[in-house]
Amino acid sequence: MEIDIITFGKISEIIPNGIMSFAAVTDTDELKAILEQRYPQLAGIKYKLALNKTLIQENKPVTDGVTVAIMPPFSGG
Amino acid sequence: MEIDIITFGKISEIIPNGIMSFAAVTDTDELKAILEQRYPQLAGIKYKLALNKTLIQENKPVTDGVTVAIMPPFSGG
Amino acid sequence: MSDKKIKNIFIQGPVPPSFIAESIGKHSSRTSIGAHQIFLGQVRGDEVSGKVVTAIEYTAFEDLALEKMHVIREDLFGKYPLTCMHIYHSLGLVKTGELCLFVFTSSAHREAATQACAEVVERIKGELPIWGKELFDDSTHQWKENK
Amino acid sequence: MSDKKIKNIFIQGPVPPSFIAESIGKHSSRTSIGAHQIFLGQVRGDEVSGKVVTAIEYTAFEDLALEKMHVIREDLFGKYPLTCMHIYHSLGLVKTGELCLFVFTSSAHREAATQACAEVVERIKGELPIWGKELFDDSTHQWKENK
Repeated sequence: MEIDIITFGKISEIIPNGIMSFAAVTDTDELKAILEQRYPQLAGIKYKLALNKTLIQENKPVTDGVTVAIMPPFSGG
Repeated sequence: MEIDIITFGKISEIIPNGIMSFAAVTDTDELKAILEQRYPQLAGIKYKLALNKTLIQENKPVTDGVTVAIMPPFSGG
Repeated sequence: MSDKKIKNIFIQGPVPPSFIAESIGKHSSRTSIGAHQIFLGQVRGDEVSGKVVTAIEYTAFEDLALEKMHVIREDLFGKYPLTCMHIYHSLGLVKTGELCLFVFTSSAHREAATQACAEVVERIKGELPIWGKELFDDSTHQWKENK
Repeated sequence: MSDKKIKNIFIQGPVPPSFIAESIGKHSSRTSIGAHQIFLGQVRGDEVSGKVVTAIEYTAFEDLALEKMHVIREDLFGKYPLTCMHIYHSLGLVKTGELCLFVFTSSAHREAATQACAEVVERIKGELPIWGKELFDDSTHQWKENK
């Protein structure tokens, strides 16, 4: 399956933006585990996910073609 | 004795600015009583006095030639 | 005693928005500042028993007000880590919709500027010998009272 | 649903002081306003282990930020009797000493504008997906972190 990954802040220096292929991912917890394996630096960073522009606070199902934003702590203002 | 009276706000519409003559005034409590007799409307207004540009919170001696400011509640800002 | 320079705060007529912009712009060279807090008082067109306020005419016991403002300024610089504090209050006529008070505090982090700004506005309204005469559209007036 | 008009808050580069003056001036026709509260964020020239911040480069997840800002705006209009609220945040490069955030709240009496302004600044910093990259004078950088 394919997931459109968009990254921000310091995570954009670790994981590039773009379509990424996965064998099979059922939910965001699984996606996070796979990403942290592929990009070990991610494991050391606090981050939040948004699915199709909706910020998620807990584990959610992931479907083919979804857009996932990976966001480190905000620092606007 | 003579006292230089300066008035502000709505009190300026009751008591004119200028040198005012008094028989003998020893302190500000006495001055207030005389003024409220001369200008009965003053008795109905909350006001503060300043002696020679110093705001006073309690009874103070009054000397010849002093400047007394009579000030209704502030309404700046 | 050391810093006994009394600054003027009074300006004749309303505070122009362009004056506020200039005042803000002057702070770009102070690179330790991270936060500015600004309070502006604007004359309201209040309706009082069918009459509408068209302007407020401000008078002050200027010498006493400036001395008191100096004390307030010193108090607040002692209490908060401020970089700057600028205060301007109108005298004379300020029409409805125009600005009569401009309070401007700056600090490295926002808490100091924010708290000092609110506190100085409160003290200006409560402690400075300034009076506002509300002028109505029928040429009558009433003296403003701060709540 | 009723009022689902998402306003843009982002401007490219710094907030010019003249823009602030224009924004203030536009409120002179709103004669129910008695108080304006303005918060400005300015980029500090912080020193970090011998290097000095010369600019911050801001990026945002814009769609999400604007939706979140809409929610914050609705929350605050529901909580305080505000007349207006205007928010502007920079994207791209903002040099040290320049302004990156402009928050502007207005109300009849000062309490609402003052409290809403402080609350919206807090929520902007905590809830909007915006990131600041601090650029140093030796061409290195670090990602800003809000405390």
